[in-house]
Amino acid sequence: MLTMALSSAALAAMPALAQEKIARIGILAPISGGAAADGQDTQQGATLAVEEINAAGGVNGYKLEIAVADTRDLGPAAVTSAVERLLSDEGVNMVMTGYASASNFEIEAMAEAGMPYFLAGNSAQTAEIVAEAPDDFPTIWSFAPSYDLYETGIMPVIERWQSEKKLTLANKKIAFITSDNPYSKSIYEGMMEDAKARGWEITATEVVPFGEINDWRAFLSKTRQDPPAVIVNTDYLPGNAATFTSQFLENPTQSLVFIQYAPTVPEYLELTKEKATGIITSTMVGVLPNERAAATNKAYKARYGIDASTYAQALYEMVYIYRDILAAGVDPTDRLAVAKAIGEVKDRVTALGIVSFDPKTHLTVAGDDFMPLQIFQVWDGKRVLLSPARWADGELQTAPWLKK
Amino acid sequence: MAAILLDVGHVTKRFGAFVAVNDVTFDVREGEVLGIAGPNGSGKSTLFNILTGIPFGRDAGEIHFRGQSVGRLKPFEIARLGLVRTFQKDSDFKTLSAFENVMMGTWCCGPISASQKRDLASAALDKVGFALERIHLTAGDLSVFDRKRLMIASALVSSPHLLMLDEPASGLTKPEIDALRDLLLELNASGLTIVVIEHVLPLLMAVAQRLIVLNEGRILSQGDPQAVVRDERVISAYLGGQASHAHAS
Amino acid sequence: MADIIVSILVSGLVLGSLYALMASGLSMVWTTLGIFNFAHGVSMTVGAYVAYEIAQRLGPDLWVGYSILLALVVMAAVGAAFEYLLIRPFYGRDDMVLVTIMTTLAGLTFLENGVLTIWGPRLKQLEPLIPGNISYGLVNISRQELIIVLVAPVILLALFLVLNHTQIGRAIRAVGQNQKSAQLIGIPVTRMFLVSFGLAAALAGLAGMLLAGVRLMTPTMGADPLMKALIVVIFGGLGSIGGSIGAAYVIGFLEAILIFTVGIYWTPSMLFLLMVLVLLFRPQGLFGAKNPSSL
Amino acid sequence: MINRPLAIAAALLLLLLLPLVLQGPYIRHLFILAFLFAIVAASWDLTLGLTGLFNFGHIAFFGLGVYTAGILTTQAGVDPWLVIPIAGIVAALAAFVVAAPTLRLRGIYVVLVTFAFSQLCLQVVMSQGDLTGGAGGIVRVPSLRISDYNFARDQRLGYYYVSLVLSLACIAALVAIARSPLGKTARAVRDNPEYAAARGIDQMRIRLTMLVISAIPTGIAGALYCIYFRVAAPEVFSFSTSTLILTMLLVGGAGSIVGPAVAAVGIVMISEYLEQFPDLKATKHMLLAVGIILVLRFFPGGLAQISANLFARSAKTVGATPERAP
Repeated sequence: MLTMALSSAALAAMPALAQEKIARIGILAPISGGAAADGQDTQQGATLAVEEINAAGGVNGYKLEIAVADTRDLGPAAVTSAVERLLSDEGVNMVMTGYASASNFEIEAMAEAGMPYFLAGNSAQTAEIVAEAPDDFPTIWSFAPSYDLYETGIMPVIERWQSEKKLTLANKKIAFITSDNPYSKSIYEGMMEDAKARGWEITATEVVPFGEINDWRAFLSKTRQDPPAVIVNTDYLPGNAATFTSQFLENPTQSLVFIQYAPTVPEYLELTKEKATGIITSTMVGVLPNERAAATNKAYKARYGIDASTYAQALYEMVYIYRDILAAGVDPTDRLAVAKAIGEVKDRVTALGIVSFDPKTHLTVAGDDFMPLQIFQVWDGKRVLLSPARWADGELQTAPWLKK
Repeated sequence: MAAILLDVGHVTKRFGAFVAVNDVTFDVREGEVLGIAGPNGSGKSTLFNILTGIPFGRDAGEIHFRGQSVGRLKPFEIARLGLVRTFQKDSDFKTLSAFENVMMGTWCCGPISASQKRDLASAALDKVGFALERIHLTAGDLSVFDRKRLMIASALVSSPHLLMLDEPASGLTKPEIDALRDLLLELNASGLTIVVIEHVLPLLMAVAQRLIVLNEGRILSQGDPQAVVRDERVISAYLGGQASHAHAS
Repeated sequence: MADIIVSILVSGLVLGSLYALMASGLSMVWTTLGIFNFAHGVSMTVGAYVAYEIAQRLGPDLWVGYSILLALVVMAAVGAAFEYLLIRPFYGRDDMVLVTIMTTLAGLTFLENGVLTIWGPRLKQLEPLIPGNISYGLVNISRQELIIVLVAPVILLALFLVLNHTQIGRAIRAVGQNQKSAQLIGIPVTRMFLVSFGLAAALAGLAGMLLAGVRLMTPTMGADPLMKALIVVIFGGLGSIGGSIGAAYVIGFLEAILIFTVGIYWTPSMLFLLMVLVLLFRPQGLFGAKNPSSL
Repeated sequence: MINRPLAIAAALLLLLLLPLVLQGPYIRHLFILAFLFAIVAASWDLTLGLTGLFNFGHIAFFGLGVYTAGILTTQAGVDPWLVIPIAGIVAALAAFVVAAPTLRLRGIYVVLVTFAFSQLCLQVVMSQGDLTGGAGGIVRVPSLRISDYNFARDQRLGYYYVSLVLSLACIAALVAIARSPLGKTARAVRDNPEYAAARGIDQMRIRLTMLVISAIPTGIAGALYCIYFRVAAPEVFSFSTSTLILTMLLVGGAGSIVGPAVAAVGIVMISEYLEQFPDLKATKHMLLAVGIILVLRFFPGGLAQISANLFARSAKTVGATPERAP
């Protein structure tokens, strides 16, 4: 058995056929296990880009190739094994992922191996590892921007709608619920802080465990005791968001409903159909309604039969960034040069925003002219971008359950 | 008359509505061999079980061993007092070697050294006539008789005050039963008090000085073995029931 | 306040009905075979996906009619095959309890990944049998959930009648009480194992189909209900099907009450803690007869 | 005929030289993982296989070791070398606590209580986010160092030897315990609990002792796991981790201690081998499940039985056939 594993590892590491130069991209993704849907998007997004690039004749004499490593349940053993597998593959000189683990702990192994690592996972976790000594992590770059804007960017927009008379709120009360994971919880805490500072009264708060939640009714009943003008749910799982939506609609209060991130996922729209009309959501790693995103989505849908999710679009963009680096003449085996070139990407328009990197944190820069905080409203099974104005493709409308 | 070793007073055991042992009173005197007979389901094994607490205790009644009440003790504590029993079935630790099986008896010996334990085990194996060349074989691979001898040997290791044997002859051949009889007589002659439950009446008649016959959970008759077997009630209970099966193997 | 009490009652009833469907099968397998089936939760998953597949092929309109029956038949076959392949070869072995824990775990892995392979990782949903909500006074409930609340007792009553008043039901119970005697009086014991596994899988499958109309389907959707069924079966007493059904409703209401009082966050911990306490002080369960350590 | 001590010596020598022959961190990493799981599987076997205690919460001791190491090194600045033994002690204490309610129960009830205990540990870890990092876990756990030598930067050579030595030591200790009078008594309790009680054996005490002993190496393995991966993540408590280790245990042969340890190496390698075929996706887990069932079906005693047959074939043929009663 051992010899089998060894020999096939050796096979995988064998240099590609001589007549054609290959630049292999390692993809970390949960192909099996509970997060397999994201893993599928990650893999397919990258595959689509690679196929397109190769069909166009490759780049600078190289054909691109993908080596996928399954991070399974996202546990340390599975992730590290997947990382080591890619690192042991001599043809792989670039690794990309949507996310490979809940904590992004694999960044350290990548940095130690000097492997260019391009990830779109939770940027707060990435910053926690990288920001203290960014020079120790020259090869690590995050496609996701800092999430700080989530905490301070949403309440002002709601207040602006109110002052612009696009929205009438019965009171200045707000209720918050989150699930217990670092991403959701920091948004929950930050937004709550911001709301308090702006003079909002918080009527109900709850933290639910991270994972599948089938019953939101307890929290919803609590909100009904003193109906707030805004209900915020920062849990990000699409399935939970769909349940939340339908249970809210069983007996809706006169409240604007905000659900973090999940409604931007195509599946949410598919599952809730017209039911979700009126729901507000936000993301900073989301697909903009720009031409680039539309073109990618069209190609993706033709290839895979489903809409391209954020991770699919993100990986597609990452591969194209890599292509352009090789096109500029950088040797793919010169890992430091490749990594340096990623960090030097500036004002690049992508489906998710305009990409430039912050050398202090190795995250993409956040802001209306960079990676924007996108605020959407769901309408008739589609997302309508309301903010930032630069990209907006619609106006806020009054949700069906709200009295005009 | 010899001192009373085990004093059993009015013990009762119920399983739901069924009374397995019903108000049984008897005693065991130092140095004797007491036989307990009775048809299947008469409560013999249940009586053993409640005396030793394995796997369950009595519902009512008093049990005193060497003057001490054992009713509240745990099974292993009763064993450590010197009231040691064997079982009719499952008579081995099947993955341990023969020698290791016997070594398990040393838990009743109190704090003694490992070498003393091994000496006691060897002596016990010798006493029951277990062939030396087989002591490293796994118990599960041994013959029925060998396993029975191991169980007796493991009981003898700690020099118990009372040895209670639950149908030691079941599953044995005629010559093996004879060997068993000789062993029991020998043990008794060296001063060991024995209570033996048995179907095989000839064996009981050969070794027991007193006999108790149980039927439907009650003592039907007790006393001198010859007198007991001539008791009308015993004959009808046995002949009506199991006499023909008395020699099962 | 009144609306909260009504909400608790409604959610307790819905949860209790689902748990009862799950736990009765788990308990029946435990009673007849003496094994704990860790793959019981995944039967629910498979049931939901099989129904989904049938609805996809035959169209959702047929769904109410024979599609459910067809899915139930498929599930019964899956359950029987499971018993035949993963349990039967190990019957009578000394370490059977241990080995069947492993084989049912392996079965769980196999089926869960099978579902993932066949139907993919994406969330899915069955069309509800009847869409929409019902509001009556303070009661707000989706029609699908109302169906669950109404159907579960009917199914469980049918199970009760089958177990008590049909020959095959009596045979199953006889096997559960005493295998040797059952064998002696001519009951085909191994066939009863097959039947009881098939029946249990069909019950779990039904729970899955009903649930998939209100919640979303994922290949791991059975994991949480398995845990709940485990708690229920312990509360009710292993080996008591009636006890399990009673306990299912008790746990359903308890969970609903806990969610409203201590919150969702601590509810699972409290339920597990409660389970440990029940095991300590009443290992035979709340409704079970006093017969612990049957192993 | 194969000479057993010679075979063991050869295997050990091979393990010592292996990382020098096979360069690169990948294969070393696989062995490190295998060694760590070998400790957990072998020590779990001490209770589940050898003592017959249906302990299904063993993974909790492992997880506690992981989190003890994660919390102490990152929040209290304890040296990573030091947390390895501390984690063993913490796990042993946890075993003592869980034993109290467990040992009065039998059979499937023990399964349920111990399983509930491991679920409870997971809930606690998830809910105490300030201490444990909740769902995200604890990152930036410091790696082992000897003065200036950093184990994180040596292509995993140092960790290979640390985990090899630790696992050999733990397994040797476990084997010694299994062969000691205590281990034999534990087997006696498993084989025939009523008979054991009738010979004055206090089963509760034996089971308690074995449970506590088995937790120590498990906690140690957990700590090293955390320090090696430099993360404490809640997945260690998961059902799939339990299933994986249980597979090693049963495929290796319950009660044989060494069998599960060897199976750990084999299963890590097989499942990694299947990763070479990315197109298998989830079906690789299905293949493994089928493999497990086939092993259980046709080799009830697992690897230990196969190897026993191999080593003992000559001895058996000599004629040690036991006498049977006529």
